[in-house]
Amino acid sequence: MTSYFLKRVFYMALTLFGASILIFFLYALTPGDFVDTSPKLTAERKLELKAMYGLDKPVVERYFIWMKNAFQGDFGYSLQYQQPVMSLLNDYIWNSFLLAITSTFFTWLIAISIGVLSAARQHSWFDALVTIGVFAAMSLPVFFVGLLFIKLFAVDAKLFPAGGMMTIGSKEAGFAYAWDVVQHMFLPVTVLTLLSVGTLTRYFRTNMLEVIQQDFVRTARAKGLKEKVVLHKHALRNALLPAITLLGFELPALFGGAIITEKIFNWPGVGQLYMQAFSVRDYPLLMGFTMFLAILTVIGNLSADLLYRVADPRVRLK
Amino acid sequence: MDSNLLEVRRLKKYYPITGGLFGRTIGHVKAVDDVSFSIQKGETFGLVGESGSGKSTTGRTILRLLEKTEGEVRFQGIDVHALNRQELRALRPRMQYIFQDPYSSLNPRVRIGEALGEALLDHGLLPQTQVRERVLEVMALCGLAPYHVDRYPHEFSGGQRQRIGIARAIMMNPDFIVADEPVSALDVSIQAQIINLFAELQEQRKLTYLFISHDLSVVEHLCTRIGVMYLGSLMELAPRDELFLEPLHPYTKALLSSVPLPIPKKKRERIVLQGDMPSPANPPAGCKFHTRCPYVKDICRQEVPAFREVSTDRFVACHLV
Amino acid sequence: MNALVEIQNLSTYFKSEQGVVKAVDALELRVHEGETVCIVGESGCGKSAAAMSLMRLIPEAVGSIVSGEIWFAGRDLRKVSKEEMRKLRGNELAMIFQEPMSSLNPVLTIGEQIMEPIMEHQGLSKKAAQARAIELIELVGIPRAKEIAKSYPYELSGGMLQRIMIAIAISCNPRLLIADEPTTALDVTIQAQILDLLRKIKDEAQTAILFITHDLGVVAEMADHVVVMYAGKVVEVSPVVELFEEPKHPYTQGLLRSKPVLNQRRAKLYSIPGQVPNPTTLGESCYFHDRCDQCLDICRVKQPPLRDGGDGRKVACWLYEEESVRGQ
Amino acid sequence: MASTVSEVAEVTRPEQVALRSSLWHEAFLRLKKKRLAMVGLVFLLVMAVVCFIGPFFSPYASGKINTAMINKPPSFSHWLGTDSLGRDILTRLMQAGRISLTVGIASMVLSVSIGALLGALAGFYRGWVDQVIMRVADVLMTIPGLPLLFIMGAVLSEWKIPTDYRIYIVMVMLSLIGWPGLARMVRSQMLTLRESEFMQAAEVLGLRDRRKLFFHLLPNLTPLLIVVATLNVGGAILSESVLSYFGLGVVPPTPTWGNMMDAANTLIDFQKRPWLWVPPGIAIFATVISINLLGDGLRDALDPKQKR
Repeated sequence: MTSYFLKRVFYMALTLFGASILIFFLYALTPGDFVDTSPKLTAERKLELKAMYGLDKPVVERYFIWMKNAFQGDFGYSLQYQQPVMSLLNDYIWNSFLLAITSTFFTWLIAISIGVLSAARQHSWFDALVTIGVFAAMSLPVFFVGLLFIKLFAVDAKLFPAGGMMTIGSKEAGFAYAWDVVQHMFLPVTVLTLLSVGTLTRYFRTNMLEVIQQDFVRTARAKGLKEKVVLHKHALRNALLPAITLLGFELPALFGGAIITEKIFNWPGVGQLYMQAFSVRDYPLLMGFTMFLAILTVIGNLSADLLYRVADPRVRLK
Repeated sequence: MDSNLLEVRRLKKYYPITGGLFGRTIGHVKAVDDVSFSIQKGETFGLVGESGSGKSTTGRTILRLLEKTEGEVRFQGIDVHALNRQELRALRPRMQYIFQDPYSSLNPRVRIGEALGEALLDHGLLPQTQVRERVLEVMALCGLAPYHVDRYPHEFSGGQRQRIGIARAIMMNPDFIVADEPVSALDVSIQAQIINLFAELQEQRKLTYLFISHDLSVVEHLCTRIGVMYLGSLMELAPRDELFLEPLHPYTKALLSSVPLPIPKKKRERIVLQGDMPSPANPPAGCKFHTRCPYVKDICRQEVPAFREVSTDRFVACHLV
Repeated sequence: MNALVEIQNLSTYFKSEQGVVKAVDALELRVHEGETVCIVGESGCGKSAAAMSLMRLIPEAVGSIVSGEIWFAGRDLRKVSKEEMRKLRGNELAMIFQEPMSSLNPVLTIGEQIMEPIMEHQGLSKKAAQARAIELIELVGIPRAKEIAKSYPYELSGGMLQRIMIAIAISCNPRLLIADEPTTALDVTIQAQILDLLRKIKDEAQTAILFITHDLGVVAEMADHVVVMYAGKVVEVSPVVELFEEPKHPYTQGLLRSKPVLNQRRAKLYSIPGQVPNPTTLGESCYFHDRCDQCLDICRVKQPPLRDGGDGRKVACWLYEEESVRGQ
Repeated sequence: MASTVSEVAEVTRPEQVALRSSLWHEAFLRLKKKRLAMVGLVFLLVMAVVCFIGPFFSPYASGKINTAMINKPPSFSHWLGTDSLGRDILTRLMQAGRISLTVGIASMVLSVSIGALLGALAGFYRGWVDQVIMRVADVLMTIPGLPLLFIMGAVLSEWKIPTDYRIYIVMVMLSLIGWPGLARMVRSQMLTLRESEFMQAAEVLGLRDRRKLFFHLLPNLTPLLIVVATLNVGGAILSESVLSYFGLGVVPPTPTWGNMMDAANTLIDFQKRPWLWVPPGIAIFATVISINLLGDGLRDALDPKQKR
């Protein structure tokens, strides 16, 4: 167990090292940066700024400086916002998290319920409907659904606000404030849920159908247990087990923000911040955030693995 | 001595168990633990034992489908584990293997005719033009119809698939065949057909078999000499009549008395062994059988009994014999 | 004496890609209190399907019972409601299976799995059920019962798990125990242990056992009565001694002759030629006719009925019919 | 339950004396029975024909700017209306479909070739080859796909690539993020196959490596590759559309479904002229769902054992 863990950590470090090289050089080799593109600056001022940000040093040296700082938790300084990247991320990340955690909750709720239901009613019209729904959800282009929803429900029907996190100029507090946010959350959460629910439902449906074919489910029925117990206790527990791994993989999505959705709904999260940074070529921010995502992915993979080991009695001891 | 086709000397196959901080080897699964026997030309040597006794691993290590840990395997005087890849490949046609599950040992996407003929081509044993003729001939010998040539494995029943497995093994005219539980997956009525096929082919082609099985009645029917394995080691080795009529090792006795006979009312005094076979990763000290032996003595717990010849051609590893 | 189980004309059909499979075809079966009846036959003969039909556990997706009556202790199980049937299962009717490894839920402890039917059917409290579970584990001959109750299935060997399955099955003192190839996946020495245990249960609790197997040796050891099945049909019913001494149906004869027997050496084994017919293309003939070495003309065109010979034996074969009946 | 099912499987042996049977033909027959997959297949064929041949029958195929017909809603002469330059939306949609489908298929071919080759190499040779390939794949998979695509798209804009070439670069980008997952899948399949009993049988027969690889291993990989390749086209079309919508992929004047939707970035077009951006969105959705349905049907048809 420990040796396995150490090996995983070693590979993690190796992978992150590779990722950092990839990220850094992709940006470093790109002509033009924030300083270059800014039309207001004079040539001397540009050189001055470049020296200040260390942009005049050789590429390899810049990489090591960047890495050294990253190890100390410093992912650079956003040129656009004039703030450290980490504090910037910290300002925006919780908004993303709110959106992501809510939609994750609904996604799992729906996927598990549908999975169990279709196992109970195999080969029914319900099951057929689920199959089509799943494929539809898996095939949706995010930005299009987002736009369509805004057009239909916000612009035309005026049921929900079109974007943002709260009504502009609103000075509400307490419950009224919360309600305002919930209203703003409704559309983006719906879109996010719709996007991820397809894959997860399909996963649960397949898992449940597989599990209820197994011998121990037959045993549970032969014991005269109620069908509800057979499905919820015996079958679902086994179907959930491999799914625990997925929770780990959700990690980067939870904190990494839903880039496109946030952009479309103008949600003040890291995704939105990221897309902004693109338009002004704020490279330190882009690099910092991308590296942050890579770290989250690696940690997510590792925790997925560990979670599975904790959850499954068969591998727990080994 | 020179009539020995195969000689296995002190063969060991250990699998390392890794653990600890740096994945060091902290122990071994002793799948095959110091096994010695020889097989004479033209005989059928049976290897019996329960699951986990290491009989299949022995068979696979002999043909070098697995690399040995220690010991020696000599086939017609050639040290099989000392050959390089080319030499081993050249030796392959002379010793073949028949698998327990005929389905998984056939490539699902290769037609039977090609599966049977490919080795002849690959080894350049026959020109392309004669391969098909040879395939059809061997198929007929094994009870398969000519139109089966273009079929895929999934189109056959279990018994027919095992016929294909046998046909593939004898295609290159081998001298020696390891048959690993070849009839265990088959129904009784089909089992009899395959057992008879084994006997017929042996007679016609002077084949030598190493027949691995857990079914004592099948082994008794087919084999001339039999080795009984337990936890990776041979407990007893004897010619058929001696072994079945007068077993010496307590394990052999228990094994024989456990087999249910299709004779109702026949009351036998039966030795029902207690408990399970211990794990081969952690075998008991002394005699490996002592934890379940009804006649266990103190010495059995402390000393490993030698595998010794007690009378002509009879070997036993037991302190009490 | 009234039979505990009396199955009449039971047919269960399976759906398959090639068509309908008559998995169980007009089955007749009787099990008396305290008696062991063995159903013997090769794979695909419908012996397991018969047991699953009796438990009413054939999944809808696989097939369904199409006709017949299943009388159990005075009730037709085909007519009781789903809920009532559920209350019978695990309670008066219990079942154990071939693969003990996969038949237990890998993520629940052994103790919990034994407690479930006790709490469900006998309404015992959790604590009482726990105590009863430990008692049962000891009863089936496993030492250190308290530790075992806390362990998970993967920590135990196949033989131990089959004992646990038996403990679960007998937890509510069933009147009928169905054992579907309970020792097929086990080694001979372990098989001997399990057969001993089942015999002990039968003797002590007078539980009737319906034992399904393909192994004639096991049949000889366990059965009082034997039912031989071939391609979904019962071909012979007989008390065990008579069956082995004087098998009547050519299939039974062939089976007995083709099995090598310890210490009875033969130069060559008899083998039944050919193979089991494709169940989707069965016609009006006797299903065994093309493999039978005593085949008559009528066998090719008409199925023989299962005829009671009056001596407690039944056989479905034209050889034992009167000349006048055959001629029709 | 499992035993009753397997019992049926055991006895239902096709004994009909069909002459030379073919695995591909059997698979096709199975596919034909999957209604949803066939709907997907037919739709895709129609879509391809319409996109590639349709423009030839359109009077507006030249794409000339028509100032008199700017931003007109759907009418009899312009079924889906016209855009801000007075071009016919339906014709643009078909022309864009050509590009989107081509990009999807081309990047699939590229990523499947790279992925299958590298995965097979890693799985067959193992050792350091495996280590190097899989570590590179790990790195690429560590950065989530979309951000990576955005970065590359942004870099692309900076390098001032001529717009005509961007379409090729987009294909390369898509395959670059597509291959690692594929390679990993092929590798693990390869490792499983290597351990399979029929490969042991091949070893017993003393077959050459070349024969083992080309005659035994690769044919067993093809069903998986076909399924993955199909599903990959859908993924590529989706990614391309996102990228182009944000101006980081294929850029005008080359039309794609994604960059046609750029119209939605203008407030007035978005609110008042949905015919500009809704049709391409629906085209993407319909194409991708068809591909997914087809892919799922293929999975069942090519490997009937895997799923019931």
